[in-house]
Amino acid sequence: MDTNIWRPILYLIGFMAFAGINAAYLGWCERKGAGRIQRRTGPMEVGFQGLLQPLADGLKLMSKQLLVPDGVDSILFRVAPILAMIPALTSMAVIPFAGNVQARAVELSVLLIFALASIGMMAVLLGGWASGNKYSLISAARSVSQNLAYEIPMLVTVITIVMLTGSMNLEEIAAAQQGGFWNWNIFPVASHSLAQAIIMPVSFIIFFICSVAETNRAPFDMAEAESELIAGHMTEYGSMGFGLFMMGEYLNMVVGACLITILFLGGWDGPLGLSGGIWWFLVKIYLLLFTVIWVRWTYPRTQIYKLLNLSWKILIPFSLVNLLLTAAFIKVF
Amino acid sequence: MSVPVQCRHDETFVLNLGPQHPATHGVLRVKLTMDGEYIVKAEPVLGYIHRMHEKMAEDGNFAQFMPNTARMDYLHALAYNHGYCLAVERAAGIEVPERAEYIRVITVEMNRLTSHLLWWAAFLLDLGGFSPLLYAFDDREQILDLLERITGSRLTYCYFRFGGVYNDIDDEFIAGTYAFIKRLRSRLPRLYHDLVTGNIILIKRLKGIGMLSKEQARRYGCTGPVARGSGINYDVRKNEPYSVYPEFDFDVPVYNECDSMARYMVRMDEIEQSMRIIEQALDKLPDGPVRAKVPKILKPAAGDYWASVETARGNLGHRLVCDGKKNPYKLKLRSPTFSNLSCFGEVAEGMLLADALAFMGSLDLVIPEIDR
Amino acid sequence: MSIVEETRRALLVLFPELAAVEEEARAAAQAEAEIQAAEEAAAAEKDENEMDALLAERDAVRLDAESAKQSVAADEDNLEAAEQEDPAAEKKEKEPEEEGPRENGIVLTDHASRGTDIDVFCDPDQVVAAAGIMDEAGFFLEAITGVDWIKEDKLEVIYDYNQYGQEQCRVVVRTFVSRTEPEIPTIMDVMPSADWHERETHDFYGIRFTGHPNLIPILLPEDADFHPLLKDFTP
Amino acid sequence: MSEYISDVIGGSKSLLVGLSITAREFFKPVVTEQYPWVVPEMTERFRGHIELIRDEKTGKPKCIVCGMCMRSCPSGCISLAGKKPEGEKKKALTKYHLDFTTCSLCGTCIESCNFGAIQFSNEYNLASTRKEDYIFDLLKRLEEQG
Repeated sequence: MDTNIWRPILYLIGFMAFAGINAAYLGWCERKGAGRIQRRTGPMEVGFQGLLQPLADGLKLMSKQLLVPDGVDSILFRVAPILAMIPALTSMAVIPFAGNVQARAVELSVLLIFALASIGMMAVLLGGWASGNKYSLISAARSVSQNLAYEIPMLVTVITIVMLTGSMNLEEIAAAQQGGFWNWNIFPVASHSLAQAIIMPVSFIIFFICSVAETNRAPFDMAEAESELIAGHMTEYGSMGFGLFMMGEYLNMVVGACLITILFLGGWDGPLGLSGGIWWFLVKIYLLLFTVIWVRWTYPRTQIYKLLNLSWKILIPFSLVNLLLTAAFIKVF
Repeated sequence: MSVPVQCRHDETFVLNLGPQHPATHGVLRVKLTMDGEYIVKAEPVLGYIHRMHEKMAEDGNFAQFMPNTARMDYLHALAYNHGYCLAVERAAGIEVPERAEYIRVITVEMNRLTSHLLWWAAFLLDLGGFSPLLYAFDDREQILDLLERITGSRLTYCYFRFGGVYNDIDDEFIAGTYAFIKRLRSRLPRLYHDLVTGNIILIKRLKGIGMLSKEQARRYGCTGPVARGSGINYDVRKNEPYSVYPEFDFDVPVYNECDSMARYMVRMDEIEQSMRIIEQALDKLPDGPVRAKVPKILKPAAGDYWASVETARGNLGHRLVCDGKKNPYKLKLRSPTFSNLSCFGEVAEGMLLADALAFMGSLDLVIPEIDR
Repeated sequence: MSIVEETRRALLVLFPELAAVEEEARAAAQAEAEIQAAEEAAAAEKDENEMDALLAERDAVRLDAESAKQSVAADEDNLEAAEQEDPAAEKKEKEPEEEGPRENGIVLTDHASRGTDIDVFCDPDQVVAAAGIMDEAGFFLEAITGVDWIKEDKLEVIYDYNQYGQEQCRVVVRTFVSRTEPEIPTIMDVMPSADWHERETHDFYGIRFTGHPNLIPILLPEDADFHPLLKDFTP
Repeated sequence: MSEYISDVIGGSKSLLVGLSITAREFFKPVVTEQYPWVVPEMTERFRGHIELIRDEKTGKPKCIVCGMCMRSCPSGCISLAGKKPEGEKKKALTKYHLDFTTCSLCGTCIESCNFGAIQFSNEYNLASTRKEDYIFDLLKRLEEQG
């Protein structure tokens, strides 16, 4: 791996472009998908099937005045939306999209992503606190307790993966899963044992739920909760402040999906032993994203204490049991 | 979940929920004193769309108040039509032809269906579920199309007249109604019960939340599904039969759990009972005139009269005081949600904000009806 | 005993004179019934001597009944009140009289034509006691409202009670307060639901419910100092 | 403990059932109409604003300017005037204005008319940002339809 400085910078520019387009068209997909689930058409007027709608929305957001209301902490208020974007964008840098397609190879990339994800939570906290709005304040408090509760099962699950592959490097984790879905960590019947293959789907589900909760998506969108807290931490934001929060949210979703793909779904590996490549990676992450959207438009929202109960009473015990069993299986087989 | 509220007075803050808030379905404001996310004190503030309908009633003659009735509870407008007609008919001693009574029952029950469907949709929206809204609206739209066919309007009906209804129903309406009931029956188990009622998230959010005991319900004068969810078997259609309701075989769903889930289940069961009533009424529909001969200007004898009907939200009473002139001397509207909401302050104390909003949704508030 | 009758009996506590009259009337009726029984017993007995004795006894009982009746008649006020009650009820059923000042009392009304079953008219300071009786009997408060009788220069306050039982019984408690100084005690301590209803009535008619802790406008704007349902209100 | 396990298993099942239902709905055809492109047809009894009816024989409005509709209207939104032309017995309508901003479409005016001179129109496509646009000159409307 060369240490050329230009490589990460060019990648970063690519990620930024990707972030904008991704947020715009994932938003479009979400609206269309929600429309189809609800037996309506979704956006139709701007362009064919409303394809230009995201562009129109983006232009609208950019052309609006950046309003900083009276009584807000003006520095933190401006910092928060940026803070929502930066960690997500930075974590993209260590994600291996394919064999050698990675901005910067980092040995402890799994740890780095989790560290950055915790900063992402600060955006909601600061945005909520700085807004000086009581709903935003409640939202900030909620998001902290939620993130705290869900990082534990997530990390415990990651430890099982690390135990299986013996590495904290995302590229190595993905590389260890090459050669058909029977090698993937979600169902590692070939690379590990059948016993392991039975408990890993549970780990996958736990990790999936946690990543939905970490990215503040319905049914765990406690911080946003528009029917209770109006829009939570985003209540006072308009124009690109709101736009950055939204882009950050979608980018966080993408990072979450990338992580799941690498940790559980074999990264860029083709299923059934087909030759791998970046396209498989993209197919996998977008399938995961569609699932997240599908989940959002199916369930009602949970309630903050039920959400914490789910984490502390169900996800953490299950993930701990998984961890112990994995350790035992590694020792035995 | 009940966590005892213990806080210092200076640690609470006041949160104004509304008048513009997505969960208050209109312009209700609730002044909440909060300790973190727990509610220490809740105080509904009403009157943001108060229109003084009672004064308007005194101004015009009896018939001229008719369009106003539909504009209070816009979700169950025909029941308000019906209640006012009953009060005036009782005062003036007007007999209503049987066919008209049947048509009234059919349309009122269809309107009740729309009201419950919309409540269901909006309630799920309060809880953050979006898709059910559109499914319920799909069904509701079918009823509105049918009602538009005979009444000419879709929301604020002015269809009933003293001594009958504005015009007769036709065969296409009858066939359409049968078809609609068949359709709703086939959709209810899947799209309503499997998707929502059985959902673990919904159950966890509603079970044991918003406990309104039987005694509390009585002391606050709750009626309708709110009372029936607290184990009170009270339905004006059964307890104080009016129109041709005694001729139909239907049950009054009563749940004893006293929580939001019970109120939810009462309304879901009522949808089925309303469909039963409509079917029976269509089967038995007699021939004959739909309107009695009534003088254009009514002058009921002096005295005061009360008439109650069961709307989708409970017991709606009209107290009509006449002095022998052509306009009501006084018309008191007893709106069910006004009483139902009055328990909110007591019940919401110590609740979480999100639970309080779920409880508020389960009360099925229609603000114009509260404010009148 | 039907619920209407039960409630009527319970409400009689409000009107001790009426209750006394009724009690005595009932005693008289009972005495009459005793005579009847005695007569029948006499008819059964064929023995003449016994018959004579019985006749004497019957006379004695009759005398007793007579004296009971006389005691009723002696209480002039009571008698008047008793007479007032019955004709009022009849009048009410046949042709609704012009609403106006009425005597305190309880009237049974026809549900089919009126929508109510029991009509109670009492003094303003009795409404709390009435509410207590209704609360004990398991009634709930349907509404509180006023009527402005501007010609009589009076405000009527109407309390509607209803209950959840299968048998219908709607009770109206009404009273008059003066138009210039409208004051009436609150029934909020007995019926918490009265809170909002009383505030609403205060909004519309300006009736002050003394003892109400929070008598601020509920439907009208916070700073409203007018009472729109008064007949002489002009916006 | 058994409750805990049944919660986890039953709960997961209910969530899967929910997903399967929305997935099935996803592939069903849409039920909405694209409004301005697909125009709904109003039913016969649809209550649009009122309109005057032409007398087929004379070609003039049936209205005889009795003013019953004006008096019966709860919100006083009808104003009309008429005068007797030279050499005719009946009054002729010269002005018939409907203030649609206050009209509640109750139908009282139509019922009060003893001559069947007004009816509900099928007009539903009414949108404007100006109040004056809702004061309809029904007489002019009748002539334009002519």
